[in-house]
Amino acid sequence: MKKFINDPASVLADALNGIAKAHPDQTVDFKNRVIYRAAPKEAGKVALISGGGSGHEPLHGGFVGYGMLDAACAGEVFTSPTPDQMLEATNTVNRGAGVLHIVKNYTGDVLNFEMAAELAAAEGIEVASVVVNDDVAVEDSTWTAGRRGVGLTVLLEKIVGAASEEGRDLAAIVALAEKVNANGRSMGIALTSCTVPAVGKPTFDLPEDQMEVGVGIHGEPGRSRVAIEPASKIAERLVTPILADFQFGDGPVIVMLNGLGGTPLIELYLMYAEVAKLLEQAGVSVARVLVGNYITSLDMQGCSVTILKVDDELLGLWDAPVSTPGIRWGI
Amino acid sequence: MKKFINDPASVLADALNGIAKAHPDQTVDFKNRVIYRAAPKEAGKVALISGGGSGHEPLHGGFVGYGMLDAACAGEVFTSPTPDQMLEATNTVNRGAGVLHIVKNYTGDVLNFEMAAELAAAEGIEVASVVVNDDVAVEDSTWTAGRRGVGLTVLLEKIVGAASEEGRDLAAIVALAEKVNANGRSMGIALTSCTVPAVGKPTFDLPEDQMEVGVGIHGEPGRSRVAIEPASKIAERLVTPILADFQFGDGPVIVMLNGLGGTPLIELYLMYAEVAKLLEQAGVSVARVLVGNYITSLDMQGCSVTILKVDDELLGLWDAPVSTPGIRWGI
Amino acid sequence: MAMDNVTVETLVDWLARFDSAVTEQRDYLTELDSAIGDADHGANMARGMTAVMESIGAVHPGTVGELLKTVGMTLVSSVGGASGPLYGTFFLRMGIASGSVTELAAPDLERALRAGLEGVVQRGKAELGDKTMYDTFFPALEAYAAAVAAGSDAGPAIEAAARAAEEGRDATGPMIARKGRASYLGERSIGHLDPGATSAAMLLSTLAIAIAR
Amino acid sequence: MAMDNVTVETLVDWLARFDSAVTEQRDYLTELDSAIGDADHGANMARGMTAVMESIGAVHPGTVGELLKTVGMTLVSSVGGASGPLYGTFFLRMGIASGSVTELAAPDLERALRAGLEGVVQRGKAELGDKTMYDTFFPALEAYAAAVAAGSDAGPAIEAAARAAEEGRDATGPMIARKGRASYLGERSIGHLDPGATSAAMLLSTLAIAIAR
Ligand SMILES: Nc1ncnc2c1ncn2[C@@H]1O[C@H](COP(=O)(O)OP(=O)(O)O)[C@@H](O)[C@H]1O
Ligand SMILES: Nc1ncnc2c1ncn2[C@@H]1O[C@H](COP(=O)(O)OP(=O)(O)O)[C@@H](O)[C@H]1O
Ligand SMILES: [Mg+2]
Ligand SMILES: [Mg+2]
Ligand SMILES: [Mg+2]
Ligand SMILES: [Mg+2]
Repeated sequence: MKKFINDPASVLADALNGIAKAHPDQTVDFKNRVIYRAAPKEAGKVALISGGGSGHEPLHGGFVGYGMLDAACAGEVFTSPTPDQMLEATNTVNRGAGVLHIVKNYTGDVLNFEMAAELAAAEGIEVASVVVNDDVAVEDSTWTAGRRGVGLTVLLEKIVGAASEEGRDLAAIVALAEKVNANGRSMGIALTSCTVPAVGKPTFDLPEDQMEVGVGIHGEPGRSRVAIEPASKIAERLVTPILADFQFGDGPVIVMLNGLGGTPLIELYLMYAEVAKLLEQAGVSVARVLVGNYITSLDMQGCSVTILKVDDELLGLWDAPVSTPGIRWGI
Repeated sequence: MKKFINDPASVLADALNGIAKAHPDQTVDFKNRVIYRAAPKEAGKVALISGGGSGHEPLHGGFVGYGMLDAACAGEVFTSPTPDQMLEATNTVNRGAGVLHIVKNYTGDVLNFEMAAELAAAEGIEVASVVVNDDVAVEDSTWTAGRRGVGLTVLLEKIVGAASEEGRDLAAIVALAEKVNANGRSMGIALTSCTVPAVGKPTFDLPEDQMEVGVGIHGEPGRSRVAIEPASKIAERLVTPILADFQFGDGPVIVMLNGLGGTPLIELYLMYAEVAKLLEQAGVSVARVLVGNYITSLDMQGCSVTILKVDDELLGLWDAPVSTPGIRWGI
Repeated sequence: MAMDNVTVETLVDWLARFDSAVTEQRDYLTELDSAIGDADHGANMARGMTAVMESIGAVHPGTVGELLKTVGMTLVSSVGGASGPLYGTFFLRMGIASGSVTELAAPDLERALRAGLEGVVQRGKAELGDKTMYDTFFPALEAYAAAVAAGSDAGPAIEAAARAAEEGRDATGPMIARKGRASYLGERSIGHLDPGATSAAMLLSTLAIAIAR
Repeated sequence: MAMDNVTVETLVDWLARFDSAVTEQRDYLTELDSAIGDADHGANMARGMTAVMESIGAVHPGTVGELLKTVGMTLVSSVGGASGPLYGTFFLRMGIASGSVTELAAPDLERALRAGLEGVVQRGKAELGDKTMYDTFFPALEAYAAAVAAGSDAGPAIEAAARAAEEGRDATGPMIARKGRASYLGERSIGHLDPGATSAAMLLSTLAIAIAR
């Protein structure tokens, strides 16, 4: 295993240390492993919390800041954080208008956030949750733990974050989050496995000429394993199941071409060219684009595509000012 | 070789295609392989051009935009672009106040930009050049092609870009660029080699327990090869030679902890924590920080540290608004 | 005190043995989780049980209820993932069901285990055959209950439970996962033991050993 | 026309042979550049010579000057890197020095080669022993000049030059690089042939073959 680490056991603590030092606009509660905005939002606005296992950076800590999250709870690598972290964060960010928990659909995340929400409710805080489940790689979702939450989480945090800055109330925020979740889909592919620091070797073996189609963001094996193909074919494997799963009509859509951590930007641009071509052919007009590493899987080489159908409301919220380490514009 | 590509021969063209589709604020001249701002800057302002081999994304194309570059010339992977590209870009961006060529110190880049500058001068355009040479890994620089230009290029493009938006004249811009170049130093380390698409295998072999100290950004082997160490020791190998090479006093400095393409953000944050600790111990105060992939070496796993001593002038220019795909704030 | 009632000391001994087991089998559990999950089950269980041993060492719980609730709360707040809330709830509910006693007779232990397992189902909604820890726990509890109903003491009953647990664990091999992370694999999950079912079998076998001492 | 003057046709044949050589030896040149550089010299030379063959095919240059200037300009605008301006300048200056003639006598070719090499030095500032293409070109030109001074025709003279070029190339092995990318390696550059010195030796040997035909 080749990694910049001191000790597999201290990866999270050490990385939080770097985050705290790199970002003066954030404060880090090292004990509870929560990343906060240094300047809390005004009283009377709904607060947004997310969190999950570490190893997906910039998600979620990198999206804490004006126009996006109020706090992010960091779990161990690929392991959901615990209810006490979430409860602490919920208490801290509550500005009297309630707190939304943004949860990616994994059993661990759902159960831990659920317990946290129960505890917070018992303390009299108004808490609501949205569970993001955008991954079309999971086919038979009725016979599974449901679809996984992946790239759409980034777009949802941005859009719902903008709405909370506008002052919308918790019910409206929940409805908006559900709307985003209902209108977005993702699909990912890996050229290599990632290596969990505490494990020290790749989670799965992938021969030099094979790729894993439909991977999640935790080094879980994907839907199928096939021979490596040219980028244009790989783009089809990503875009086709997304378009088959949801009627995007002629758009407009926001597209994210996301790198899984070990793939350089030049390849992501190359992939985006292919994805854009397919969307053009399908008659789906693209309104906004993100290309880069936004929700990663440690050092995995691979990428994912997320497509969200938007209307004027969502587009306006997307364009609203945001200032986080991971995404920044208009401010 | 595991890469998202269609054909090793078309990597650059295909990636430029994606850049053009992803960034409506840029226009791409595919024939000449030049990336421009979609909205040229006002007449009477000095224009800035850079360029170099591809494979370092977001450098340079990702830094074309308000407050930074006016154009970037893209060469083949790791190969300097040619004088005709540079001449075309120079002609196009010239707003009557002269053009600065920002050149990284490699024989190829220097010679090609030199020829371009001669041709542009022959056409009556006022052209000046700054050659960035910040890499302390190159020790005996009098007996070599000089020090390489690496991470400082990003900081220089930002700072000089802000000055050109202010309307400073070419002589002032050149002096400022020289000042930045004189006050910054970098050092890099690689855990793995990169793989050039046209070659199809790693440029150098690095055993599983070894790392390459003092690498450049082209897969050139480094200064020495040593056993892999904990992040804290690696940080010393990066920071110590930089501090030994230049008197940073008590700062303030801008620090960039840069990923070489294949290293995920969680490890970069972890490394930054160690770098920050060393700077603290050395009594150097850090004013601004960048952590992320800014100047990469294809899929190489590794990182580099750049430290720039700043004064109020440089800090003001650093903080000035910038809007490019790679760096964005204040706007 | 009846000879083979389960005392607080026995339960502490159990926890210490379970701690050793998951720590020693950490890499094995992780390997199982690599095949059909995200390669953290070993780390999760080891981290959780290390925290448990620390917190019961610090608190010295006097009653079964106190002890098991401390265990549950510690697991909930130190493990994360799916196994944190599930194992945490298991112990919490066992503790609540046991109350302020210092030992459990065979039927008391059955009641406690049943409460724990109900908690797991309530949280995780797993059904038999979903390829989860439930596939270990359920047959184990059945075997325990049958033995107690037949007049067994806790010792022999929990030995029967541990054997049933191992069979339950082994039965997860050919199953298609329908809950948790492995469910995303669909048919590709066939042929691998479930990591949680495997750690749960360790939980039962270490209890059997602790009671036998 | 003197029997063994070098005609435009011979020069075109030379370029075609050099094109074949760098295309066939592309991987070898890249391998040399991997060891002490950035693994692109093979791709650079192959791309450049492909472009050269295209542009002279399109333009059909009639004079030596036209031909060699076209070659130089094409290399400058299609190669990039260090070798683009250096090889480009070499041919450009050769072309300028040759002028509007249709063939070169042995001393004309010497003048052209010398002008080309002066251009390379002016651009790249290399000195003997810096481990660059100059270490191939310089002894080759010396050998050519000595042969011509001794009364040789172009054929035998360029054969002597090609042999000297190969020796010059081989001599780069033990050198420490002092120019170009390999110079960053310092002592670690010892023991590897310089890629540019190697392609330059091919340039001379293909010229010798073309003239011998
Ligand atoms: N809904 C559920 N009900 C019962 N057990 C479950 C459920 N989901 C997952 N599990 C158990 O949790 C185990 C995985 O635990 P662990 O790897 O620690 O957490 P995670 O899956 O979050 O990484 C599985 O092997 C399975 O036995
Ligand atoms: N200053 C110089 N003078 C003469 N030749 C040089 C100089 N610098 C580099 N070279 C030659 O260029 C060759 C490398 O060319 P190439 O790999 O195509 O370009 P780059 O080094 O830009 O990747 C070296 O092997 C060397 O022979
Ligand atoms: Mg997990
Ligand atoms: Mg090169
Ligand atoms: Mg797991
Ligand atoms: Mg080279």
